[in-house]
Amino acid sequence: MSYSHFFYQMLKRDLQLAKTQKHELGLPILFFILVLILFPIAVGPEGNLLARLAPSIGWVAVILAILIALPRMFAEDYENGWLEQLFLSGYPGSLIVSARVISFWLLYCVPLVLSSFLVVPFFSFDIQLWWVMLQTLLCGSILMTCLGSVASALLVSSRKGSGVMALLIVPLLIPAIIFASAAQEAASQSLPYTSPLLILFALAIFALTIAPLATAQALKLNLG
Amino acid sequence: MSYSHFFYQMLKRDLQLAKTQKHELGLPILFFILVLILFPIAVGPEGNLLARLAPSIGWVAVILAILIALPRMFAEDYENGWLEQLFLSGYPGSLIVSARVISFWLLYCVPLVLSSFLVVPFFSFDIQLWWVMLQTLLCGSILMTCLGSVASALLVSSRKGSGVMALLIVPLLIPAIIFASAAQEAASQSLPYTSPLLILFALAIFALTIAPLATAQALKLNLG
Amino acid sequence: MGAFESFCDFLQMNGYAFYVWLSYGLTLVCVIALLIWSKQQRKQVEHEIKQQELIKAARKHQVQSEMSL
Amino acid sequence: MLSANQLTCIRNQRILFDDLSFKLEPSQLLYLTGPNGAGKTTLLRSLVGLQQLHQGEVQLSGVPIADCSPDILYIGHKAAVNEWLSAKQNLQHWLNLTDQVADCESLLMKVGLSGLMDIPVKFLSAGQKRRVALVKMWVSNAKLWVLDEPFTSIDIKGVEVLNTLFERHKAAGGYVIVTSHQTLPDQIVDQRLELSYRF
Amino acid sequence: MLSANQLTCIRNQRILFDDLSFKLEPSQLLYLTGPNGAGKTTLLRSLVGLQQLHQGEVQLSGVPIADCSPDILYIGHKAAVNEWLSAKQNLQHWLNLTDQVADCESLLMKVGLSGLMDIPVKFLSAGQKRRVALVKMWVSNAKLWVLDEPFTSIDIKGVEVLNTLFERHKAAGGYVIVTSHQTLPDQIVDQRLELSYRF
Amino acid sequence: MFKWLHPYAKPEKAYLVSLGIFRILMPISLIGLIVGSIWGLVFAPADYQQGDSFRIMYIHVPAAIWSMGIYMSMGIAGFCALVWQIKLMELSVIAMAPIGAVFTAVALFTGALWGKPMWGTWWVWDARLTSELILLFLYLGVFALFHSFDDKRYGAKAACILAVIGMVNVPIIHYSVEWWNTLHQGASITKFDKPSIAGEMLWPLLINIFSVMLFFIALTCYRFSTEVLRNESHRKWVLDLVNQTKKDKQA
Ligand code: HEM
Ligand SMILES: Nc1ncnc2c1ncn2[C@@H]1O[C@H](COP(=O)(O)OP(=O)(O)OP(=O)(O)O)[C@@H](O)[C@H]1O
Ligand SMILES: Nc1ncnc2c1ncn2[C@@H]1O[C@H](COP(=O)(O)OP(=O)(O)OP(=O)(O)O)[C@@H](O)[C@H]1O
Ligand SMILES: [Mg+2]
Ligand SMILES: [Mg+2]
Repeated sequence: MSYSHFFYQMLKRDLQLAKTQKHELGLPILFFILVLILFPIAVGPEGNLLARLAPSIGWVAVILAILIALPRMFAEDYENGWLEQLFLSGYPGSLIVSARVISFWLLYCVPLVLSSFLVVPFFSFDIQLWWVMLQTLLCGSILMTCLGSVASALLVSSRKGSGVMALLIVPLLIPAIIFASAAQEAASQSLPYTSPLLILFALAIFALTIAPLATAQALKLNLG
Repeated sequence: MSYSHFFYQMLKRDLQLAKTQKHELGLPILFFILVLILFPIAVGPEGNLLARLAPSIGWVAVILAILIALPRMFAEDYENGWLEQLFLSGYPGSLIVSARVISFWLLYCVPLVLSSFLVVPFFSFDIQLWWVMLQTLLCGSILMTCLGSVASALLVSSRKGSGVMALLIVPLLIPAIIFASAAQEAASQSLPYTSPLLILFALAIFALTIAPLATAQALKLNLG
Repeated sequence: MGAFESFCDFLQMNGYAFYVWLSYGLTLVCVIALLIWSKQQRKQVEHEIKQQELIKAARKHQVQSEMSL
Repeated sequence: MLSANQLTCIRNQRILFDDLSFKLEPSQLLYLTGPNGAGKTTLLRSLVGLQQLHQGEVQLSGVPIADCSPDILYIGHKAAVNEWLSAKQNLQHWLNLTDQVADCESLLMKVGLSGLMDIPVKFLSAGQKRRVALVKMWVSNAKLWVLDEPFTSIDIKGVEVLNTLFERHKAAGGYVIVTSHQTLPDQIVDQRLELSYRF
Repeated sequence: MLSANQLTCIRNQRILFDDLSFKLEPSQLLYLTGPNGAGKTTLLRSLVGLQQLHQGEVQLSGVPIADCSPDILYIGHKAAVNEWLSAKQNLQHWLNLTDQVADCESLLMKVGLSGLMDIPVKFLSAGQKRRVALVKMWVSNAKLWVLDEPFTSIDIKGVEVLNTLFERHKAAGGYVIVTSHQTLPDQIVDQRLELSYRF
Repeated sequence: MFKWLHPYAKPEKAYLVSLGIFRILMPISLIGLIVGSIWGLVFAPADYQQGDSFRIMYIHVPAAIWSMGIYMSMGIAGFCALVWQIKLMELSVIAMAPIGAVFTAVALFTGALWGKPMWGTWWVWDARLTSELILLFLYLGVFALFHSFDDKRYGAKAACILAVIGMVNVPIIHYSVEWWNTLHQGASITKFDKPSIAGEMLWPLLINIFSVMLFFIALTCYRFSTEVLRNESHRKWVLDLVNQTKKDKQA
C-alpha cells in the first residue's frame, strides 16, 4: 500500500473514532468556553478591562483546552495494543505519528481556534483584532500540537495526566505566547504586526518538521 | 471492623498509593503555577493590573487544577475492580466515598490552596488580601471536591475527561465564585467580608453532607 | 569585627537581617537537603542490590514459582 | 443453602437467561459452563449483587444475598489489584478491608511470588498478576466463593493447586461457584449448570 | 526458515533466558510452554521485534525480522481492539492497515459474532472480545503467526476451531508459534520449547 | 581523537574516577564556600547604595550563574548521549538535573529576598527573572520525565531528549522574553555594576563562584556514581563493591 493511501486510512480511522465518541469532540471547546465564562465572573463586568484582557485570556484558555485533550492522543491506542500493531506494520513511525498529529489538530485545535470567536461577543472585543488573534492561534496551535505530541508520546506508558504534560510543554511554549501577545499589542495600536506573526509561523513550521521524528522515537521507546 | 477503623484503613491506602506515585502529588500544584505564570506573560508585566486580577486568576487556576485531577478520583479503582470489592464488603457506600473525598481533598486541594500564596510575589498582591483569598479558596475547594466527586462518579465508566466534568461542575460553582469575588472586593475596600464568606462556608457544609450519598449512588449505578 | 562594630550589629545587618539571614539559611537548608538526599539515594541503591542478591541466594535453595497449599 | 429463584436477566433487549433456579447445598461446587457470551459472567455478578437482576432473588441460608457481604468472595475478570502497588501492599489492603489478619509474605510465597512481592504488580507477568488476585482464596473465610474464570493465565500446576483448594473449601462446608472454559475434574464437581447462547 | 540465535533477555536484573537458539522450518508449529513468569511473553515480543533483546538475533528466511513486518501476525495479551468501535469497524481498520480486502461480515460470522457486529466491543463478553482479536487469523496472509495465549476466555468449541486453523496454516507452509497453558493436541505440535522459571 | 577517553567509558572505571573526583573536590569546595561566605558576610565592606543587603550577592550570583551553566552542560551531555549513544552520558544528565534545579531555586528565592529591600517587590516580570523561572521548570521537567518511566533506561533517554530540546529553546526563550519586556525594567541589575565593584567585595564573590562550580562538579560525580551503580547492579563488580563496603562497615 502506498504511503499516501496508508496515511489516508489512518486519518479515516481517527475520524471514525471521533465520530463514535462525538461528545468527546466538543469537550475541549466546552472547557474553553467555561474558562472564558469564568473570567468575567471572577473579574467583574468591566468592559474596558475585559476587552484589554481578551486576547490573553483567549490564548491561555486555548492552551489549557489543548492541554486537557493531549494526554489522550496516544493513550488509548497504546493501552489496547493497536500501537504495537501499527509499529509492526512496517510503515515508518513518523508517518504513523504525523497522521495522528494532523487528525488531532483537525479534530481538536481547529474547532477551538475557530471558537475563539466567542471572545468578540463575550469581551466586546474588536473583530479586526480577533482576526489577528485567529492567525496567532492557528500558528500557536500547530506548535502546541507538535510539542504536545512529543510530550504525549514520552508519557504514554506512565499514566501521568495533564500535570507533567503541562510541565513539559508550557515552558517551551512561552516564546509563542510572547510573540502572539506582541502581535496583538502591535495590532491594537494599528502598527504592523507581521514580523512577530512570521516568527510564530517559523516556529510552527520548525516544530512540524522535527516533532514527528521525535514522537516516533519516543513511542518506540515506550513500547519495548 | 468498626466504621472508624475502616475509614482509617481506607485513608491509609489512599495515602500509600499517593506515596508510590509521589510525583503525581505535586502535579496539580505545578499545573497551578504554570497557569499563574501564563497570565503575566500573556497579559504583560503591569504590576497594578496584575494585582487587580490576582484573586480571579488564582481562583480560576485552582478550579482548573482541581478539574484536572478530578477524573482520577475513582477511575483507577473502577478499572481494576477494587471498587466492586469495596461495595461487596458491606460497608455503607457513603463511608467508602467520603474516605476518598477526604483523601483527595487533603492530597490535592490543600496543597493547591496553600500554594495560592504564590500570587503574593508574582502579582505583587497584598498579603492581607491573600489571607481572605485563602479562606474563600478553602471553602471553595471543599465545595468543588464534593461536586467533583459526584461528577467523577457519574462519569467513571465513560472515560470522559475533564471536559464533561467541567460542564457538570462549573455551572454549580458559579455562585461560589461570585461570593468569593464579593468577599475579595469587600476586603480590598476594607469593608467587612464575613457574610459572603459565611455563605460560602454554608455551601461547602451543605455539599459535604449531600455529596457522599449522591456519589455512592452514582457509583452503584455505574457498577451494575 | 570585620565591617561591623559588634556581633549584635552583625546579626542585625543594618536592618536587613531578615532578608540576608533568610536567604543564607534557606540556601543552607536546600544544599544540605540535596546532600542528604543524594546520600540516601546511594544507600537505597546499595540496599536494593544487596536485597537482590539475598533473594537470589535464597532462591538457589528453594526454586519455587509454583503454587502450594 | 444457597438458593436462586427464577432469575431473569435481559441485556440489550436480549434475554440472557430467564426463570433460572438452582439450589446449592453446603460443601457443593457448582460448575457453570456455556459458550462465549452465554451470560455466565452476568449470572455470577447478579448472584453476588453487583448487577441488577430483572427478576428473581438469591438467598444464602435464607438471607437475601445483599445482606451477607462478608460471606462472599467474588473474583471476577477484573482482578481488583492496583498495578502500581506491590503484591504485598495489595494483599495487605484486602486483608484490612475484610478485617483479617495474616502473614502476607508467607501467603504470597504460597502462590509462588517469593522475591516478587515488593515490586509493583505492573511488572509481573499475566499469570503472576492473576495469582495476586487469587491469593485471596488462601485466606478468605467467606462461605461462598464465586469465581469467574479463575484459571485464566494460570499454569498447569497452578490449576491443580486451585482444584485442591476448591476441595478443601468444600470439605470445610463452603459453597463454590466456578465458571471456566477449562474442564474441571469430575470428582470435585457436584452440580453442573449449562447456560446456552440465546439470541 | 525462522531461526533464532543465542537470544538473551534480562528484565529487572533477572536473566529470563540466555543463549536460547532454535530453528523452525516452514509448516511447523512451535509450542512454547513454561510456568507463569518464565518469560514466554517476553520471548514472543522480542521475536517479533517489539522488545529490545539484550543479545541475539532473529531471522525469517535469512532476513532480519525487523524487515519483514508484513510477514508477521502477532496477537498478544493486549487485543489491539478499540473498545469503543464495533467489531466490524475494528476488523475493517485492521484490514486497511495490512492492506487486505475481505468481507468483514462473513468473517465475523465465522467467529460467531453474528448480530453483535455493530455494537461497541465494550459490550461484548470476555470471550467475544477475544474473538474480535483472533479474527485476524482468518484473513491474515502473514507467514509467521506469533500467538500469546490465544485460547484465553475462548470456549471449548472455539479452541478446537483454532487448532484446525493452525493445521490449515501449517498445511499452507506457514510457521506458528503459540504459548498456552492449555495443552495443544499432540498431532499438531512439531516442536516444543520449554522455558523454565529462573531467578 | 577520543581514544584516550575510551578506558574511562567503562562503567567500572568511570565509577572509580568519579568517586575519586568527588573525594578530592568536595572538601575543597566546602572550604571555599565557607571562606567565601564568611569573608562576604563579615569582612567585606557594606555597599554604599544597598547597605548590607548586598551580602545576599555572595550566594545569589554564583547560584544564578551556575544554574545556567549546569543547564548548558546538561544539554551538551544529553546531546552527546543521544548522538554517540553513550550510556554513561545519559546517566550524567540525570545526575545533574536535581543539582541544577536546586541552584535555580536558590537563585530565585535569594533574588526575591534581595528584590524586596531593593526594588520594593519580591518579583517583577523582568526578562532575566522570567527566564530564570522558566529554567526552573525545564529542570523540573527533565526530572519529572525521568521519574515517570518505570524502566530507568528509557527514562534516561527521554530525559536526554528533553534536555536537548530545552537547550535549543533556552536562547529563544531568553531573547523573546527580553524583547517582550524591553519597555520596562532592564537597568536594575547593570546599575549596580557601574561603580565597578571594589576588590574587597569582589574577591569573596569570585571565591564563591569558583567553589560553587567545584561543589557542582563534586556532587555530580557522586550522584553519577550512584546512577552507575543502579544501572549496573547486575554486574559482578557492583556486587563485590557493595559487599566490600558492607564488610568495611562491620569491621
Ligand atoms: C527573583 C529575583 C532574581 C532573579 C531570578 C535573578 C536572576 C539572576 C540571574 C539569572 C543572574 C545571572 C545573570 C548572568 O550571569 O547573565 C543574576 C545575576 C545577578 N543578579 Fe539577580 N536575580 C534576581 C534578583 C536580583 C536582585 C534583586 C538584585 C540586586 C539588586 C540582583 C543582582 C544581581 C547581580 C549583581 C548579578 C550579577 C551580575 C550580572 O551578571 O549582571 N538580582 N540574577
Ligand atoms: N455491559 C453490557 N451491556 C450490554 N450487553 C452486555 C454487557 N455485558 C455483556 N453483554 C452481553 O451479554 C452477553 C453475555 O455476556 P457475559 O459477559 O455474561 O458472557 P460470558 O458467558 O461471561 O462469556 P465469556 O465466556 O466470553 O466470558 C454478551 O453476549 C454481551 O453481548
Ligand atoms: N515490564 C517489565 N519490567 C520488568 N520486569 C518484567 C516486565 N515484564 C515482565 N517482567 C518480568 O519478566 C518475567 C517474565 O514475564 P513474562 O510476561 O514474559 O512471563 P510469561 O512467561 O509470559 O508468564 P505468563 O504465563 O504468566 O504470561 C516476569 O517474572 C516478570 O517479573
Ligand atoms: Mg465471562
Ligand atoms: Mg505471558
